[in-house]
Amino acid sequence: MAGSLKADFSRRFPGGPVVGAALELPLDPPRVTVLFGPSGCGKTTVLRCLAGLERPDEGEIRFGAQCWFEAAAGISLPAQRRGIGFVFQDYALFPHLDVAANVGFGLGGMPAGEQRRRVAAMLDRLGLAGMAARRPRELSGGQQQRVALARALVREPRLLLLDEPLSALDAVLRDALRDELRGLLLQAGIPTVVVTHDRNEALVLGRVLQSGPVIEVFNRPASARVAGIVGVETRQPGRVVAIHEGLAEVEVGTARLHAVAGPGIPRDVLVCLRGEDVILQREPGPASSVRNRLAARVIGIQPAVPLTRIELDAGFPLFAWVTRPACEELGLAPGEEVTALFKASAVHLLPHEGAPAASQR
Amino acid sequence: MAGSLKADFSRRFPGGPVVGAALELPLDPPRVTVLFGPSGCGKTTVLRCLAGLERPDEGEIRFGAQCWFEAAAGISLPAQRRGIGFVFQDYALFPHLDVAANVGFGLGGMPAGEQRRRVAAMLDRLGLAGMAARRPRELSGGQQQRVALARALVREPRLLLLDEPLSALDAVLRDALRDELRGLLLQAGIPTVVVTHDRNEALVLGRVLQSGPVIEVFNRPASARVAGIVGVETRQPGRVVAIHEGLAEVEVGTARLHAVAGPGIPRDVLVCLRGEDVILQREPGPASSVRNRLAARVIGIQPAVPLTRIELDAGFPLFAWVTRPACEELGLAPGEEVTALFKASAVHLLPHEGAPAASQR
Amino acid sequence: ARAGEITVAAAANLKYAVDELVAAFRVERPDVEVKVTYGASGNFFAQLSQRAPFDLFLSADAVYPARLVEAGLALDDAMFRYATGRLALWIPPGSTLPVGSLGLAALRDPRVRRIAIANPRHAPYGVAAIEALTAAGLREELSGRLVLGENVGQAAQFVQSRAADAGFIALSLAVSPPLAGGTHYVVPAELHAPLEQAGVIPQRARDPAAALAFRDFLLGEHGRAILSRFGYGP
Amino acid sequence: MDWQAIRLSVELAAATTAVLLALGLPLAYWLARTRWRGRAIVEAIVALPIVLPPTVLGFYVLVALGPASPVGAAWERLFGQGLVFTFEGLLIASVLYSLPFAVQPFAAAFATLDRRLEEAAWCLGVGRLATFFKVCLPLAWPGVLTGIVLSFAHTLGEFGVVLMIGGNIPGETRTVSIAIYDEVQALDYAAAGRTSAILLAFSFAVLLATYALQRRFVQAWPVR
Amino acid sequence: MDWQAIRLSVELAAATTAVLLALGLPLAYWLARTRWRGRAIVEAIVALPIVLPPTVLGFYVLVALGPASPVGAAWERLFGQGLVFTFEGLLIASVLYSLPFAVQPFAAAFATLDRRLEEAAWCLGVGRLATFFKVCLPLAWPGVLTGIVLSFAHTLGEFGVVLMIGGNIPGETRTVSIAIYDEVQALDYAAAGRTSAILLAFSFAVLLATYALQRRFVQAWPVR
Ligand SMILES: Nc1ncnc2c1ncn2[C@@H]1O[C@H](COP(=O)(O)OP(=O)(O)OP(=O)(O)O)[C@@H](O)[C@H]1O
Ligand SMILES: Nc1ncnc2c1ncn2[C@@H]1O[C@H](COP(=O)(O)OP(=O)(O)OP(=O)(O)O)[C@@H](O)[C@H]1O
Ligand SMILES: [Mg+2]
Ligand SMILES: [Mg+2]
Repeated sequence: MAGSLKADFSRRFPGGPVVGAALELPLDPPRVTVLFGPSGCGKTTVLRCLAGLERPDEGEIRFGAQCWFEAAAGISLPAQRRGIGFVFQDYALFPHLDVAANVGFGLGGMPAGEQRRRVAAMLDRLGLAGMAARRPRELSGGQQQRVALARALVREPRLLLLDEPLSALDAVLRDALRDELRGLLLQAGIPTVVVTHDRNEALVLGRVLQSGPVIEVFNRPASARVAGIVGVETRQPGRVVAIHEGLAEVEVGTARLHAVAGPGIPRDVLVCLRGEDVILQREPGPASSVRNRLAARVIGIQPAVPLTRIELDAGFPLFAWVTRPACEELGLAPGEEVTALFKASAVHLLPHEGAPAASQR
Repeated sequence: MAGSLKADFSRRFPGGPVVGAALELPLDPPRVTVLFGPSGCGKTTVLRCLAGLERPDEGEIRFGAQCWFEAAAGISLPAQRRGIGFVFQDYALFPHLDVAANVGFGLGGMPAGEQRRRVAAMLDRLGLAGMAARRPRELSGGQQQRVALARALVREPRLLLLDEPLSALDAVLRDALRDELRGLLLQAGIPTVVVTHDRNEALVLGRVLQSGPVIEVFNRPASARVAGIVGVETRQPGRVVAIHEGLAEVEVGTARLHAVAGPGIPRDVLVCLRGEDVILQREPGPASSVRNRLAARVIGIQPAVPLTRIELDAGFPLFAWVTRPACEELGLAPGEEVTALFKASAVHLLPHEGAPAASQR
Repeated sequence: ARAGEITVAAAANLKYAVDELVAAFRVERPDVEVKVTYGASGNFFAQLSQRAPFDLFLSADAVYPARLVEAGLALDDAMFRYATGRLALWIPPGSTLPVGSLGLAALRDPRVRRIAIANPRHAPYGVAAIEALTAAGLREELSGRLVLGENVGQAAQFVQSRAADAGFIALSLAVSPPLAGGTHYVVPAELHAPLEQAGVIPQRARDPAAALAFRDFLLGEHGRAILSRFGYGP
Repeated sequence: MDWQAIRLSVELAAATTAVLLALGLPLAYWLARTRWRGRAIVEAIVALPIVLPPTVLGFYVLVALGPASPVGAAWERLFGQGLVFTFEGLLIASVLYSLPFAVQPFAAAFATLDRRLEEAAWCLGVGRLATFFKVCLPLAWPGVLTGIVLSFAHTLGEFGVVLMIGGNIPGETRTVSIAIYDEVQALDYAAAGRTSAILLAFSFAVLLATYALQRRFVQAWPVR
Repeated sequence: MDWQAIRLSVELAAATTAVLLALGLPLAYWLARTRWRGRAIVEAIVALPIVLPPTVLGFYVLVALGPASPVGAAWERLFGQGLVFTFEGLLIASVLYSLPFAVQPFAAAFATLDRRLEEAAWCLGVGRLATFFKVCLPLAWPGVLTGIVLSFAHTLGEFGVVLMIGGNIPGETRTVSIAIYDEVQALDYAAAGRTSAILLAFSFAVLLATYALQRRFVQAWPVR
């Protein structure tokens, strides 16, 4: 399949927000694209518009050479003919059909034997063997979610839309299914758009919308908003005081940082830094390739899995993630003095538009 | 409130599994208890039995001095009179009522003004201000989940049952709400049982069922099953070859490990080790307090957030989580030789009952 | 094979008389099959106006047939009188109302709380009942006790079920087997206008010859004898 | 124009509908929720009254409620007045005859309710009765409205049972449907047409208002 | 015993129900789904037939379908036979009169369906018609069954309209309800009782079987 899925549309809810989307996803090779965004920002709405369940007020959607939607021309291909698979946020299983019939629902044209074979294989694959004869209401939440997934996958659609496909699953099963899902998608060669809140899911499954490969987005969020969403803990307004040789010197609170500066950096910036890029030491230690080396005081310690979150005062609020053994070895405790190290390349500068970034949500 | 919530019951589904529970939660001081378990193991069923929505076939439930359920005596206090708050896995909002009416639904006996004030305060607290007049179908999945939470919290119940209360929320909001929720629960002094798949949620919110404080469970899972659930990456069968001075020597694959040994350790054990307790170095380095020091070869590298997962061959499959900068500094790549360090106290030994632990789910 | 088959639309009060007429006719003309439909004359009129497939219409009065003739829906533009009905006051078995001795005046008895009549708005026997009560000087006094049936049959049912204590019905009904157990008083003919019953052969009759044959049998000696046995006057 | 008859009909229809709501809603809710195996028998019995022609049903009811019957006799002892040929008698007969038109749609609506919404209400400390009124009834509204409309409209038009039990007494038991019937029988088509037109116009106005207003409710339904 | 009449009634009830399903399901689905503001008008009109007394409605239908009417005349030209006083005429009148008993419960059932289940079917490539039959109809089943039962039972018992349009011609248009009516009118209560008992027993058996079988379906409902 050549070409790309191009969508550029907006949907107004009377008395509600306007949801807009502009995206272009190459179909060849098929990729998994991740839609990331805070609760209520319109992710489900975008999927529904792509599926043909919701009609945008403006814009167009094309899938390769085929026009799926064009507001100006009044074109809208019905959902049935878009050849998609959709996993709904709350599953939408058919309550009157058993699991096998739910999964086989979209295989109408196929010989019965082939149908049965495929359904059984898919149930097996998703750990649902033995539940073929149950009704949805006799399944747990996670089992229901897997049935919904099976129902969409078994048809081998030409575009897969997944709204939080793994949210109801426990960690182990989610890890297993995430890999399974990636395998299935790669194998079947199905371009996919996934809505997820789980950063690991986003990373394993595909690239984040509108911003290139996943790692890129996490490191270099395009806006303060995205920075917040992908979980960049430290977001502080700063002022660029000098730039030379591609390195900016930035004043943040009472501290000075070095950061790799892209072209056209304004004076007022938002300094973004991920907690796991910060290394803590007891002593300042010898000089090295690490550019930023700040004296800091431990303010708070919050144990979490797999890392402990350390809140620091380094002239500005700074967060670091450290492993538990490191935390113990360093004897970290509130009030202790440490040195925080991080590379200039780990600091990401965003234009700052006045509003404090922390309240951007 | 004195006493404890004591429950010991089982529920048989005709044609389905038997769900059993035996738990005792102290009510004073109020605690948050986390129910952890793989999809379909019966977490929702346990909550429903506690709520009085499902009738166990056997056993009893007592809340302090009050008997909620006793199979033998045919006693079952109706849900209305248990004074609980329940957040359903799929919200169960009233579709015909707006958000304010949904949240105020349980405040019947209260003067209208007081009711309004409480609802408004709760909506504000959960980031739902301005949506009071919307109907549930005009909300996103995450917004719906928060309304369900508000509806249960606003009544200040004497026991709160939460079925995956934050699963539909994005990372930032989840972090914020998790803290908010903990604050609310501590402040209101409401004993709570939470079902969650999110390990961080479990850690922040409370202690894991039946096993003492949270950290304890994560470090020292009581069974191979729990180990799998809480995400102990390395689980390998081993054989204890020697024990002295509380330290066991264990043969795993072709390697030998040291582990802190509790009393009554059998010969055949399951060796459990968390990835973030493993430190990687290029050179063996000087001797230190670290007991285990194994030569290993990098097999695979999977970037994730906030850590990168390293798969190693150390004579047995071993997993480690390292920060991205460390990964870069060490120049880790498949085939590279490294040294893996971990303390004897980080290795957890479980009795091994024959079946390979990895397939225990 | 039968020479003919006719469907007769007959007023409900004729039920027992016509059943016997048909049986007698069959002996005389075994080649003609006669089916009878009983019902409200008003309904038959409406249906005949829409060319219902009836071959003979025996109305409970003379008005409906006249209207059909007027509308040009009757064969030969002719209607025929076949009987004169008699009004009877009927009380159920076990009732001790002295209708035999007091006649209509027995209705003054306070035990008579409900008197059933056919609806005078459209049923000829209802009109006659009102006329009789008026003539007897009882109308003012008794009008509050009247209940109206759709026809005399329903008036009889009211009494039979004891919901009403007495009822004005057709004499033909009062002497019919189901009601024979009760007591009846034949209202003197002078107290009401004659209850002329007439019929027509609809213009669209499918078998006018057979219909004419049945009409002639009805109007003939044998027919009149049967009718008079069921309480119809000439 | 027989305004009395029209008023009586509307009163009878309203009273019948009210009684059917009071009796039918609990019965329907029970039918929809019970797991008792004999449920189908009750459901079948509820539907039976409409299988008989109304006049015939009316006749049997007449016999059953008449002064000779135990019920009628007891009533007369209690209230000093018979049951038949009174408004109360009409009401009983109408309720009996319209029962299926109310109970069946009610029960169908309750059967498709999402039980978890009820459970959610219980967990909020709201009693079963209050839950019924605040959750079940609004959610089953389209079906409940159907039952109300069918009962009300059908009672307006009902004629056979009402004639039999009521005795067509002007101002007491002559409903508008009997009045129209009488006019048609008397070949007074003009009067019948006028009365019918008024009845139809009135009914249309009531129905239209009902359906237009219920749109507000209905919008709540399709749980997105 | 008038077996002919019983057979005719069952045939008429079955045919009426079939026609009402064919007409009523699409109409009801449209009513439940449309956002057109005039919808309430259509809903009100659908309910109107039952407001009139059956005999009177029958009278108007008789005039409307009679040989003098355009419909009746056209039918006669086409089929060489009038419409009134035939089975076809009866069927048309029955359908008209029972329309609300079918359409209203159908529409109420469709109105409470979760639209997202339909959407899920569409996304699986299943066309609108197939989705209707495989998703909407089974999920709306309690309401649809209510409509079927009410139409069927009501047509069995219907009497006024059928009498007027059919003319009570033995073997052709005399239904069992008219037969019972005639027997009662003839004060032949024994015969009326026998025929009623048979009609009731038959109906009860059919209804019981229907409700007992539908339990299987109903179990699918309450979406846990
Ligand atoms: N029918 C509607 N009327 C008005 N507003 C609506 C309607 N449907 C959705 N919205 C609003 O549109 C926004 C986008 O909703 P959407 O369901 O697409 O969010 P989402 O990104 O999927 O959120 P979540 O992660 O919480 O599921 C939300 O703020 C929601 O409140
Ligand atoms: N009505 C029922 N009939 C038969 N089996 C049932 C029924 N309800 C639940 N089950 C089964 O009981 C088990 C426990 O279900 P439950 O919903 O309690 O799981 P859970 O722990 O909440 O899972 P999840 O995390 O996926 O929501 C599941 O395997 C489910 O399939
Ligand atoms: Mg969403
Ligand atoms: Mg669950």
